[in-house]
Amino acid sequence: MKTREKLIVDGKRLDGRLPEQLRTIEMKTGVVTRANGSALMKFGNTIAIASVHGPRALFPRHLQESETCLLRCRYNMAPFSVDERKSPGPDRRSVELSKVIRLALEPTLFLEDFPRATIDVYVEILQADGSTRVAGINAASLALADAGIPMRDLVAACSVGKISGTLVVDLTADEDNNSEADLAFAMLPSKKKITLLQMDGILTKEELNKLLKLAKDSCEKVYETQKKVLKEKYKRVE
Amino acid sequence: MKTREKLIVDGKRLDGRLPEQLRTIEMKTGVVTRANGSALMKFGNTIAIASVHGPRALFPRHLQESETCLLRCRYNMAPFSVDERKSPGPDRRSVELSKVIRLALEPTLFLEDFPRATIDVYVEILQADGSTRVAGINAASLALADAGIPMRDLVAACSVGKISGTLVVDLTADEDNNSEADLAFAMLPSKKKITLLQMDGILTKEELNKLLKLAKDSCEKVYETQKKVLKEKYKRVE
Amino acid sequence: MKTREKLIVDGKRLDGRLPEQLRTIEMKTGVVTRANGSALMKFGNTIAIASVHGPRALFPRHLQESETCLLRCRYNMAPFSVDERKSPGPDRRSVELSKVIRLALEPTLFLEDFPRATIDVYVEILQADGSTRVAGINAASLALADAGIPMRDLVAACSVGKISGTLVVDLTADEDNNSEADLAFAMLPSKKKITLLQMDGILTKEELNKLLKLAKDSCEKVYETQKKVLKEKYKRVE
Amino acid sequence: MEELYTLELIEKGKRVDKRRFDEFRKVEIKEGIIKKAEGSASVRIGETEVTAGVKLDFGKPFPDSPEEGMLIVNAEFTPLASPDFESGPPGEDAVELARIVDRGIRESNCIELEKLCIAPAEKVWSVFVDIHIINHQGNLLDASALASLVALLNTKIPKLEDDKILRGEFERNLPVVFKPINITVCKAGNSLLVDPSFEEEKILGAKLSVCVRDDDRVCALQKQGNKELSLEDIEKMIDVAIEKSKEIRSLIR
Amino acid sequence: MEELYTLELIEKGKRVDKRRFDEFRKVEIKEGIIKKAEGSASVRIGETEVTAGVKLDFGKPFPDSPEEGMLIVNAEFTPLASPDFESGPPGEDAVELARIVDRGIRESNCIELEKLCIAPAEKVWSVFVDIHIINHQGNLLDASALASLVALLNTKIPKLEDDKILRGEFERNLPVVFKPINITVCKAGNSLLVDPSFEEEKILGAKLSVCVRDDDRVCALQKQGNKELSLEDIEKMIDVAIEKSKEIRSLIR
Amino acid sequence: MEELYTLELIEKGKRVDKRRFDEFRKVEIKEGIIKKAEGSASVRIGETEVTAGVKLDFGKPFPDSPEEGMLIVNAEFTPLASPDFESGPPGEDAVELARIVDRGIRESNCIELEKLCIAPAEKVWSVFVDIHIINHQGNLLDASALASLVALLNTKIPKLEDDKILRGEFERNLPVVFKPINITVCKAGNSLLVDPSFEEEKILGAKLSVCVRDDDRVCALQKQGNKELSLEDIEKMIDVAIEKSKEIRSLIR
Repeated sequence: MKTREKLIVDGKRLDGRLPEQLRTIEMKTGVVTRANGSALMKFGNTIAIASVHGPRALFPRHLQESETCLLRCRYNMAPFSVDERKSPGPDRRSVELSKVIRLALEPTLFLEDFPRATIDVYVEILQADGSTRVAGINAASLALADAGIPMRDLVAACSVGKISGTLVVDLTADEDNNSEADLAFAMLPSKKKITLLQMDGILTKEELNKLLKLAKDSCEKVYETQKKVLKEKYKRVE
Repeated sequence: MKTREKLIVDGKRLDGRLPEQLRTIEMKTGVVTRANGSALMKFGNTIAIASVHGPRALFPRHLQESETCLLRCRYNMAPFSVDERKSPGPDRRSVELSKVIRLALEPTLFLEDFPRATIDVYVEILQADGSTRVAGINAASLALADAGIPMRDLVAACSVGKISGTLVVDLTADEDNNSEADLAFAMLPSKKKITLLQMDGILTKEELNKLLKLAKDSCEKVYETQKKVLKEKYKRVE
Repeated sequence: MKTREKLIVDGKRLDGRLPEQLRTIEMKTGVVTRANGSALMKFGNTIAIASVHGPRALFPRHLQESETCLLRCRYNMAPFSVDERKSPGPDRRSVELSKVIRLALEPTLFLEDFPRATIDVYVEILQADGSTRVAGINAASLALADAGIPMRDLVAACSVGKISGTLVVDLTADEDNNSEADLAFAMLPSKKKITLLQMDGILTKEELNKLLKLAKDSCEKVYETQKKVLKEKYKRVE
Repeated sequence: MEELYTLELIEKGKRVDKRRFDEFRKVEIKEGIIKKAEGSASVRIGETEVTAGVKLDFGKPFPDSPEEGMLIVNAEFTPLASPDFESGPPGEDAVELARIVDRGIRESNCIELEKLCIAPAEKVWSVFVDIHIINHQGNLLDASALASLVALLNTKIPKLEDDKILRGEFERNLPVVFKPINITVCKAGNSLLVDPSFEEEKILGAKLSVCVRDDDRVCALQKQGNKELSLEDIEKMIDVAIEKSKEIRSLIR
Repeated sequence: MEELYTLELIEKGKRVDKRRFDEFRKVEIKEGIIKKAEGSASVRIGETEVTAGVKLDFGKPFPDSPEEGMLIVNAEFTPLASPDFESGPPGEDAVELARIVDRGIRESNCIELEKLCIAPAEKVWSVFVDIHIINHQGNLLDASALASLVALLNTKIPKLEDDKILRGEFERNLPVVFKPINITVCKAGNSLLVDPSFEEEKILGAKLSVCVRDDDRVCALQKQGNKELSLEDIEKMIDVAIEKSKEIRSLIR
Repeated sequence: MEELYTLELIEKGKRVDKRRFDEFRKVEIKEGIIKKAEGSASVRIGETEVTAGVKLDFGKPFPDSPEEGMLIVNAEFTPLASPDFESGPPGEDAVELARIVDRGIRESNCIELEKLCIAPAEKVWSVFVDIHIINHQGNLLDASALASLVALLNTKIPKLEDDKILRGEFERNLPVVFKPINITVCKAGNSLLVDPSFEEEKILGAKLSVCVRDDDRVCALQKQGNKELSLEDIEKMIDVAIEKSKEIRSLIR
């Protein structure tokens, strides 16, 4: 993996951000009316939409779990979301991300309350400029809330990493491709419980611990926006 | 799309036909003894065989419709049916044609009489010299009759189009590839109801209306042959 | 098919064996503890592992046979088992071999004793130096015994063929690729009943009959080893 | 229940959402929303929402048209957009929709494909139009065709350097010379209606999709649904579509 | 019921359709029925019907046989032909049948593949044999092998012009020098029978397919079915097949 | 039942097989067991058994790294190894495992990929690591990563002659410069344990897989399981993994 030298110039990143600064966040619920719940989430140019269908009956019947609800997730990138057209259909990366997103959401749900049923969470990436999986988790978490599904807490997610020797938050695609390390992170913010953690790169234990704290702090910022959006939603409803 | 100039010479088509003349039609029922009904249909060199299996029980059970019968169709071309070998298996074209053939047949059937069941119609193109989907519909309609499945009417189908500025019926592959427009058409002839209509090309409204009438007249000719074949079949039986 | 001249030099094969000599045989049961039964079998460098899962309930339910047990087999080669990496997943060869292995095993089982159930036999080829399917059958037969599934007899299998004009047993990959004929053979040894027979090449009737007898004799040698291994297994248990 | 109500209303000449039979829901068009794509558009018709993105890439031309660019239209009915859509390869509805949109663009000669040659017989531009359904509240086809057209209209051809595509730098606009508009007309009793909602689509089994070019010529037809039509129905439907196509075309910048 | 009856008859040395045990149903061979194919044949054995078509196309030879043409045999058990066949990729029965037919052709050296080179190590003819089942009333393998052979025998190699295939114009016949015939023999009690009908196949679990060349050499064997055979059975079956192959071979023009 | 017992024991600080929480089962490593492969290893951890084979083949480098070899890691969870595995294309667990092993090798810069160029921008060595599970009794990931590493360490690069690979003759060793070790740490109540057995994995939903390089740097992390972790848990788990990785690394020749 090659790394470009100059991702940080005069203490600022190529898009003008400070190392610990998130890109502009945009969130919106109720974007897919045919779903039980849905939300859109942007980190800068990264656009993720999530929708939730269910809890609903699961077929064929022999897949049903008599004690719990099956949570299924699908992460998918639109063919036009990246520089080189992505051919449609799942690849190995999206298979893995679908799994880790499901596991990032599962601890917040009361799945045992809906035996024999399924909850389906679909995440579509319309534009991919880094941090797509964490954008997808944020959108999915809002979509679950939008669907009125009981949750222990929202799930807030962000990416952090090391570029040109500096620890930064919310990596763009360019930063990610040229990073020394990048880390995806999700947590239940009010419970301070981590539900997603993936890293690749080379880090000392000390750097890693610093990054984890940075990730936690950034998730708390994301969480504030999530809560605000949901509050507005309920205001609208009232 | 390029168009060859000389598809009509001295008022005649390259195979000697007049513009409004169908190719030699050949029809035969009972060609597949393991099916409930079957038929072969030729427009000149185009050879379609259809067979009908059902009404029969549908599995897995969760696909059954409690109020009606599922009609399923599959249009498939043999690998050797075309100039360049077609690799086996469905492509996008055959997926679409399977659907429009199903919809062309559905209005003539009393599907609600066979709840929870399925009727399967299989159309195989052994040789493709244009007008394959309409040959397939004619064969399928005869096969349904051969299977003794109650029908409001037979379905008769043909292609029409515009080549070298002239409106013609029953296009060959060569004419189709070089046409200014081509149109596939199916109807319930005694009821004058259209059940298939697909066109591509460039036509004025007036040309289009003329072509539709030409298509209707040609279907009536096909219908006469279909009826004759069925009469002979029943004569044989008696 | 080209044939190399010198597969036999001074009456011996390239690996030093006599024409009617098997390679070193190695067998071991109980190699996969998560299976109901399992075994490893080597003909020289050829390594096959088989495991048996079942009899167990079969899902989805509409596949169940009310009168008998479904025997399913899967023959698979590891990507690294051959010179040129084999891409994972079934190809036409492995589909055919899975079928003939199933049919080679079926006559020895009492499938009607386990209605609605399935017995699954999996054969993995870790290294392929010829005679893989017969190694797989030998391993599968031991695995069925290891699983305690009642059998009329063990199934013993071997390959024979004609190389450089000489009839030989237990072909290596090199011999197989350059053979004039090769033949795969399996039998219930104590009942002298043949359950697998595949040949390709060119043989006179007389050569063929000689080869069949050679195959039968070789299977009896394999059978002796199989019995010895099973006896030791039961000794261990006692 | 709801279906019965929708049907009864239609028989009285009314629609659940109070529209006239020849009236579209509100049409909203947004352009250039996907910066990673060479062209893009989002179209909303009422609550139905479709995003189309255009990507350009190298292709090898067909032997019989060695100097023509290639057009590939693909639609994904992601399960996000509707509980009726399933994961997996495109089903027959998605394939049919993509093929109808493709025919409308191709048969109208909307794109000057002969201007997309890079090296004759060797290398041409392939124009990939990908249709992504965001929300399915009926009339996906008209929305998809419109989103695809608008995306093509704002598509730019990337610069080349040493035979490589410089993503994000552009040389010229994609040459688009016609604006084919697809209008789906449904038979509702003795009347015709346009822009069916999801609920209306469920009960109206006789539909005709008509693609009309700027010069009022028809460039593609597809009968849809499992009910039959008469020749007179079809003639009237084509008239309605030609008329309506002008109005929708006028919404494009 | 029907199966029991068929079985009882066989035990008495009789067949439902009154044939002798060593008698084929009526064999009808039609050649050249598919004009789009370089070679074709339709074979009926009783009511069983199979069409085989041969297409020729360019191929890249294997590195270890740079001057040899390629042979690819494929079979489709379309659901048209039998309620037992399903849509989808070829199942194990179709794959096995295609591979047995392939081996019979390949191992008999029936086609002179070394005469199919266009440019050594670069370009050779690929011979695609596609088997299409039209009606399945038993003994598909013998019918398929026969249809494939006859199709190969009437296959013509297309002319080339500027490295392009001129479909419909031909240069020479495909060089076919042997006529391998496949005969499937079934064990029925203590007797052997040939050309099993669909009903007979269902109850006779011990079969051997034998491919025999013009010089009476055996070029492929495949035991089929889920019952066992003795060595003596096999020897007798091969004798029957060699004998029967002469008769079937004589039916070819 | 068994699960409850396992859980109760763990709560008392004990394991069913009497190991300490920080103790691996017996680790057995065998090298070069597959002669057809350029490199291979079999690793047993207790009864868990994994075979990894390395094949080398030609590849075309990525445009942005024209002189670098390629690494492809693939895992097959064959149904042989466990009643929980199914036939068919790799499921999400097999894909995830392969991708984690891939990241550990890739991110640690364990293989000097830049030394695998044959012709810049044209031809490089592709290193295929195929992981084959033989028996699944828990902790597949650590076993798979170890088997892959050992297989790479004994991989030899084949000789070339006239641009062809001479299988079985070798030129040099694959340049491997680091030994990344993957350690999966599970949360068990208030304690942490390593090398979970199959039964322990079923009940312990909070796991962290840590890949550690010879210089104690961390090169890949993956949280696994459906339970959550605290920041403190994670820090402790990484400490445990760094410590344990030294011990496992010392087992390699």
